[in-house]
Amino acid sequence: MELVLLILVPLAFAILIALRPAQEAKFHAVIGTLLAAGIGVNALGRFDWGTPATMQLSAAWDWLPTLGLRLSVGVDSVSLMLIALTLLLGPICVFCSFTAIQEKERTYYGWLLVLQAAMTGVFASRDIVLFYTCFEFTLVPMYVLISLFGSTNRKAAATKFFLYTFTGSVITLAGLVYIAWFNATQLDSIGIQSAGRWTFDIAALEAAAQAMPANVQGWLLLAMMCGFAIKIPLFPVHTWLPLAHTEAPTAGSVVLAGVLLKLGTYGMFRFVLPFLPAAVLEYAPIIATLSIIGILYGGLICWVQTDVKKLVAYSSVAHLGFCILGLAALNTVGITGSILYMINHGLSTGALFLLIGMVYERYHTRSMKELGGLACKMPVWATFMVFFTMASVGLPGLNGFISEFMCLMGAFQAGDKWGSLPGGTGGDLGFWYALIAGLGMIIAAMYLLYMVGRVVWGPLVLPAGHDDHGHDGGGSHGPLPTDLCAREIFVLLPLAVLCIALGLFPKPVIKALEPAVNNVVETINATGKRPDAASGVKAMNDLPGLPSSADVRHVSDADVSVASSSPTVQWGGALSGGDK
Amino acid sequence: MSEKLALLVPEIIVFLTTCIVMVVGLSPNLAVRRSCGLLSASGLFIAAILAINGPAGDGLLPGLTPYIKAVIALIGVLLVMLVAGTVDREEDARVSRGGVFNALRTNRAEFYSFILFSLTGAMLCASASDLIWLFLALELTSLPTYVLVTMSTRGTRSQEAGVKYFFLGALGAAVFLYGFALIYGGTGSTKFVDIASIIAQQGINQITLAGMILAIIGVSFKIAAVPMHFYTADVYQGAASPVTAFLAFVPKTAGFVSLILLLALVGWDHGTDKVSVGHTLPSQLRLLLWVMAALTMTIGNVLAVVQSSPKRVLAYSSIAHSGYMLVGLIAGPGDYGAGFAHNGIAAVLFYLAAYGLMNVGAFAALAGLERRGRDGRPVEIDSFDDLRGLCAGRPLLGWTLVVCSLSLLGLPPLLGFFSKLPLFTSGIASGEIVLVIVMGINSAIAAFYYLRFAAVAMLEDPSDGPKPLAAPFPARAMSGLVALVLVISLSFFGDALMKASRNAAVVEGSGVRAVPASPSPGHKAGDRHDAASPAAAPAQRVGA
Amino acid sequence: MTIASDIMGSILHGALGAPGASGAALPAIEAGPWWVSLIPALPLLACILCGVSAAMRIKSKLPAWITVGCLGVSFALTAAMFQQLAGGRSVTIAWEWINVAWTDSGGHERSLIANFGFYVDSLTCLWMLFVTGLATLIALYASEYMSHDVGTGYCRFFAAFGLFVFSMACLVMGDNLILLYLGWEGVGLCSYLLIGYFYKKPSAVAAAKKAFIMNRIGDLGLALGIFLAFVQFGSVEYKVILEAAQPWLAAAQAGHFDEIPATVQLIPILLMIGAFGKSAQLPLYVWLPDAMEGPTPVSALIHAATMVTAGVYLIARTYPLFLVSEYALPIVAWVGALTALVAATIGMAQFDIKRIMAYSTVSQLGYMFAGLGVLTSTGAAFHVFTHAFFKASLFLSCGAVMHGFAGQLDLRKLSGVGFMKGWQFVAIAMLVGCLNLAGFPFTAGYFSKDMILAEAFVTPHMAPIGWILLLTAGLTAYYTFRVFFRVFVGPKYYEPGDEVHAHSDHGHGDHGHGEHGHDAHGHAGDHGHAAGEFHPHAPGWAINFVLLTLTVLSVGAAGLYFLGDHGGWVGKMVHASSANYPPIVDLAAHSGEAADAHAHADHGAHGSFLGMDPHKVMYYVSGIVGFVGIAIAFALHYVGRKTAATANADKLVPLLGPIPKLAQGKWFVDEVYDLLIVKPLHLISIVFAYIDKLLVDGLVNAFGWVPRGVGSGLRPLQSGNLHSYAVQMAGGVAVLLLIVFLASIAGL
Amino acid sequence: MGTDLFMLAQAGFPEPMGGATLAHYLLISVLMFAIGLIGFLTRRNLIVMFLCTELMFQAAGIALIAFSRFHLEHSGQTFVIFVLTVAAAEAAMALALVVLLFRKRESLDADEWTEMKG
Repeated sequence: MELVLLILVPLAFAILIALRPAQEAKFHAVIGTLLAAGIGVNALGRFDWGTPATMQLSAAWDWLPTLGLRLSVGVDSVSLMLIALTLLLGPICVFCSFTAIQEKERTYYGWLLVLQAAMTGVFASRDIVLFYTCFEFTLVPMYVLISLFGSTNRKAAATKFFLYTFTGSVITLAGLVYIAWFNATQLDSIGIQSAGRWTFDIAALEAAAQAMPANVQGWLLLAMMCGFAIKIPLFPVHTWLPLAHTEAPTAGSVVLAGVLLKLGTYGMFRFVLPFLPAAVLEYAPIIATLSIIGILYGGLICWVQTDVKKLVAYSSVAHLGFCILGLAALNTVGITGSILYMINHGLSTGALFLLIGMVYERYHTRSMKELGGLACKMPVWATFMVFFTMASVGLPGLNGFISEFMCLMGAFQAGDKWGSLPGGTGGDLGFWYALIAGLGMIIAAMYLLYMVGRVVWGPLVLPAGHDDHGHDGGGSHGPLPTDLCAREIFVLLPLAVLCIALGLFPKPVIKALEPAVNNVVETINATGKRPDAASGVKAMNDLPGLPSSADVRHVSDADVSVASSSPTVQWGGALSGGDK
Repeated sequence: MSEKLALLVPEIIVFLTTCIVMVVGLSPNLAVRRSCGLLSASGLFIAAILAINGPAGDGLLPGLTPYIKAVIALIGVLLVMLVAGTVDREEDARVSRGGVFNALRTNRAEFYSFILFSLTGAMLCASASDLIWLFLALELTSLPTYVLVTMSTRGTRSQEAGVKYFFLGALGAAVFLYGFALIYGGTGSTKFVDIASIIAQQGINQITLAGMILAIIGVSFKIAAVPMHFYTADVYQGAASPVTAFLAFVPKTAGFVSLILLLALVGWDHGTDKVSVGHTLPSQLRLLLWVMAALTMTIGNVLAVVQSSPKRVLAYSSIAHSGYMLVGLIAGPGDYGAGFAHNGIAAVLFYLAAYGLMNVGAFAALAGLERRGRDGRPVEIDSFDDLRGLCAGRPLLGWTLVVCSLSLLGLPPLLGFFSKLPLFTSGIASGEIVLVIVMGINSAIAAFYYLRFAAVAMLEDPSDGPKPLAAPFPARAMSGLVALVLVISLSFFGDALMKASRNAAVVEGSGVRAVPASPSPGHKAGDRHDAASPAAAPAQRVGA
Repeated sequence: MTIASDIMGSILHGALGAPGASGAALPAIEAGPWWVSLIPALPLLACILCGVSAAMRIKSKLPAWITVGCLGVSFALTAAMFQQLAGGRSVTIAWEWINVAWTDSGGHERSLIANFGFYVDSLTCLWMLFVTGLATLIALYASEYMSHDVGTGYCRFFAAFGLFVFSMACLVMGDNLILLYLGWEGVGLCSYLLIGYFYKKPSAVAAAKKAFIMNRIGDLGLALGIFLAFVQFGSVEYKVILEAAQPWLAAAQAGHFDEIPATVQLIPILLMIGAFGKSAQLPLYVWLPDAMEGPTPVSALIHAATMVTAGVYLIARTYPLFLVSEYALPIVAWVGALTALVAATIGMAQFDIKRIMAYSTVSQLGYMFAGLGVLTSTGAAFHVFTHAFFKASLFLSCGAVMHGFAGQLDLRKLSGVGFMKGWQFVAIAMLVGCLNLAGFPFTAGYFSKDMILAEAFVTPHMAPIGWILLLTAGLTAYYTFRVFFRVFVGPKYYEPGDEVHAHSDHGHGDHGHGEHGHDAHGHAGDHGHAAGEFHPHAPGWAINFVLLTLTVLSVGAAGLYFLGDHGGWVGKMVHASSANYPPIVDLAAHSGEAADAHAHADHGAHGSFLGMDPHKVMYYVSGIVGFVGIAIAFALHYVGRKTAATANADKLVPLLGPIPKLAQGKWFVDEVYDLLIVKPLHLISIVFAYIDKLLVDGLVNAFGWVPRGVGSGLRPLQSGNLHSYAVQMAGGVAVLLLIVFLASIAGL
Repeated sequence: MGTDLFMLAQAGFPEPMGGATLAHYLLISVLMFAIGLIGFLTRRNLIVMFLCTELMFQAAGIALIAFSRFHLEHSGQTFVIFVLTVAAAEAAMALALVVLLFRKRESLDADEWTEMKG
């Protein structure tokens, strides 16, 4: 029930905000997000951490049962962690906007709450259509936030964001629907009694999808990645992100970096990995390669940016590359690291966006040519900036390190020669993948220190119109003091505390994630590498809809029996992916 | 005979209403004249209720009849609300200023009765069990609309729209009439049941095939499918917004019902069950529909992207929606007794209802606003500038526009998504993956312009200069409100509608179709049968 | 590979902690006392308290006293730990840090475990003793040295200082490689923060960035080494790794490296890259000289005594892994020797005394690496130990000069400082330090350097290294005493540096070089050489006390050499730890095959120095070399010197051709790196940025424009003309039918 | 396709009708349809264009009657009656429309009406 409340409470408060006068919007937003956070804490308490891999706090109602939909929610530890991140960032986004947003407050806070509800819904849903509904619905609030409250080029950015991600996810939907169809009718063809009834239940579809032949899984992988890769964003479909980040208001960037990008990675974890084990095993090197290109390419582009926000935005491309590399490692260390990365990136990059927003509020510029040496004017800000930069760089002791290290180690372990060593897990990645991705660590240090060196350290540079005597120079900061005010510190502190806590005491989190991750890894190893694929053979010749199988639509029984005599051909893909 | 009449009770009610309205509309008393709308709506409402509780039809899709009638009548109610005030505004004003009432100068009676006639025609399409009937019903649907378009505004644009619509419509009618003639020639019967059984027994001959092709092409004029779509934008733009809403729904529904009935004559070739009959959909027809579907959605969308008039955008988008629905038509009803998700016909029927609602909502926002023209007369708005900041200024109209356009875009969790989803599922279930992908990409292209509606209304500040006024007809806003509420609520509580559409999409045979003309034994024979139990389907097949 | 994993399996499952299984004599691991955790915790506490002081805007020396106090207690605990240890090994687990477990495909339970645990053996104690001890002393020194910054950067300085000691403690005491990595990067961060302490100075910021990035390059190697170690051994904990390498030692000593898995042999090569970065070895040494932008106490502690020896520690700690690798130790030896030589040549040509010290540090680190490479981990550790004291003392002396002369470090602008009032302590400390560094007989530096030199000649195939090191020793003596003769003796002369305003509350960096254009306060006009009013201020009690203590310690360190028979006290410490060499295998059995570099133990005396036993003659040889160096320095820089700026050496410069110019320009390594790596990379980045904007995003935009373009293209068909519509309809139908017809012919 | 059509056509009517077969009637019908269509596509005058559509309607009517006779089945003829009725209705509407348009533009040229396009 908590989960439903977590979705409904922000929605209810959004409606309340819409109905009440604008002056009250802030207040309701604070109450709404805090209430949601409170419910979230309660949910954390009610969650049985002894069995973190099972779906808990579940609830389900019929929803257009004719179509097989259910309003079904439930969380395992992975979902719950990400929900917790969402709920944490909720109040922070509200608090950080008090002075930045001066007009259309109702629109702003209302949509912010709707966004939170939608994001929570993504992580909580146990029904693919519910997932997709929330996944897509996040676009609208974000679109509004960017195009109303962004900076100069906001309309184009918002439109690009919407259209780009929408386009990709429609294809994802097609893939998911294909699985649902397979589950509903095609299981017969591989010797499993199919229910004949359509369902979009994730657990049911997971089992069905795993039973698909490898080449079908390959197509589905492509379809699903269309949506998820854009959302993540994976090179080369990342270009909406820098634009959207640069134009979005601070809270928008925080949510975008903190949670929205994680919808893609979460989708990969929840759908791609366990649903399509054979394809994942086969294509993991390609995904990993793309992620590594993203790491290096994104990082190098960061290095020549002059807009601080754009730099951090591109850094997300690089960082999420690590995250995907961890997922593509397909072993416990890598995937656990990847999930930790989702959380950690949300904290540290979210905080960086907050910090950039705070400077922007004061000086109305984000150009490194116009800002420099702020440490002497804003020491508290500078301290936080350096701190979160270091968290982002992956400094050990802070949160970023654990996840980055584990992602890289996961990739390293997955070397094809190392399956038999005690610490190796086998796979198609390995030394070179880890080495080249590891160059990203160096590049990350290069661009982030370049940014800190320009903005925080060095001689003081302020944009024209700001003398360096602080806020007495004509009140150009509005209501804000030269350095951070208590509210801003209050916004940053929880993130800083969590960065340290997750950096020094990650074990409880790791242990909570571990069973869920192990389930996925075991699924991949058990079903993706399954050599006894005779059961999948018939399906190969009997799958309508595949471009190659248009002519086998009227396959007769004779055809099936011929095909089943040569099982290895069909499972060649799976074998080559898994038998290294 | 009396059974047939019982089937026609809703149409008869609407017809009677038409008669009453024709008389009442000529009353010298303004209040009485004004009751035309209310009367029409009431008549339609009663018809809808009777249709819901009425008997199933006697054609190939018995369930289709009550469902479509009810949908047409109910959305007809909304359309009637929407058209309130379209005609006779100046005449009424003149009379209320003390002028003498002149029955010859009032158009209300004709206007409402034409609307009701057209609706009757569309309802009759659903009852059709015969080519002649279908032809007459289609003509009854179309002919009044030509007049409606022409008389909907006093400007030359309406007349231009009327002339284009009429002439091209006549051309289309000639084409499908010729098609009907060939179908008759190829089979020797005009009765659907007989035609279907002949085709099932003897296969389809060339004349029948040619007839089917011509009929499909001709009817596709009604649904504005490529290449019969050229008139759409001009006609929709020229007609008054409420009439445009009418055009986008009623002829299209009639067209799709006709297409379903026509295709049911040959059956669909790919139920998911490999041994079922109905494999008689010739590859030519299938390819024809496939190309039409792909082109229709693509061309509709890309043309909509480059438009600057909201009405033209909606017109082209209505072309695109026809393309989407054609996917369901290609997918067909799936196995006998297949679930909703497999049933492309059910998806189309559900989509029609949903599209009707969203369409009413979108046009309600346009119809709810007007400007003073140069001569002081109210003119319709037709620019995006007039929609700017609508949510702030006129929240009801604004949010109706936003929600309905997002729903038309197919954004979950709005009705548009849940009507597109069955098209996806049935498309995939019938193996049309490529078409489904094309459809998905088209949905994304559609986002270009639907997003513009939402953004203009929701996000932009009102433009400087004179703001559009609210049209003085609360019924228009009311229809928008109803559409708004339904578009949101049906996505959560629309199961009954889905169920109904699914029951409506069961293709029944005449009882003589179980002829194993091919290795696949037929299964569509036999009594109607509880379609909800899929397990019963194989048993049925064996029995057949 | 399968054989290897079988062996691994037996180690992991059977032999763990079972002494004698392969003759390995490492003592059993006990659970250490809880208070060991306090050794790193106290500096961290100091850091936090300094942070709190900063938040409370405390404008006193409180942070310094907090730091000194905490570090002092930490040192005391280290001493207690040393007492308690008694040659054993212990692990104290503070809390469990990383713990991931899974079941591999063979059904084995595997886990990645890294605890916040502290592994204590004699090597740990050795390092921690001088780390905490020196840190305490230098913190005391800094309390005075940094006094101008009270209220501005004081808290920041000591917070970073405390954090550094914490990180260093984690590095040294961590019971696994990942915790070592934490300390490794942590000291890098502190180094970054402290080099960039004068953050308004662009050069300081650049130097800090350079240090961090250069270190990161090494860190990548270290990380990969850790990964590989984990993959190979299934653990990152020393207790597993160190035992696991033992079975291959015999094969390694017999030269049978083909019996050792390539992965095992690769591990040390990767680890080594990290060590090269952290310890400023070729090719990653360039950051260290620049790091002198930081305050001098930082240079003394971090960039001379402690942090830069982390690389030596890493190699010593994982010495068993290096021993079983065919190429690892030779590479270490060669890199160390070449670094020693290159840095010494550069040091000879520099004029900034702090930079000279920095290059000497690089050079001495090279010695240590060479020592490790030539199989005398004892010598290396001993050199680390002695170097820590005398180099700290040297740096602090230079720092005192810098502090007193307003940042003046140019040896051409200072002369005879030792004869000025109040500078005697400094001069003595400097002299003792220089003697140590130059390897003057019977100083600590002499003994430690000698051990390395001797072993280099003893170890087969390593004689070239010995010769390089011997040459370096001479050069070292020369440039060390060049500084001493130029600055501390000779005619009294000084020009103050450009920090004459250092006493104002703007801190040191306010008048940095690049900022005049931006500094809105505009002191540019009045910051000139106000030499007339300038009086050098001699160091106060804290500085003097620390210098004196260090001098005593660096002299006293020599005594340690006699506290044991083989390498003295340090030798005992090293032998009791994993860095121990010679290992356990009886070489007699393999002596016939001992053709390889490693196949040899250091009592074997296989190598020779010009036919003599290096162990016996090296005392004299190195002493003589040192003497010669000092004598040359005396002749060139003391004899006949009239002014501060000129010396006899200047006459020699033209004779050497371009070499002095090149050496003064640091062989232009920075420039080469810039040209070969940084510039191209920057260019690539710019190209990428354009590619991203034009190609990748352009493609996306192009796709976005496709519907628009197609729509515009189709628009003319919507001509509005009834006729065209009819024609197009008919034409469209015709085309459609044609398609259908063709397709049905084609049999679709 | 073609051969099949002729097979069907050559079958002739059950009773010869002065030598004319179904094929002849269908030929006439197709020709009428084609003439109507071509006329519609080529002529500019609204009234002529309308007459062309009438021609196409009647072509269908001829086909219907011929088929009706061929099948010896009455519904085709019934169909034609209805077609004629509808055609009459359309004619009435067409004339009204044409008159209305003529009043506006004083012309019956279809090309006059191109205000809306694009």
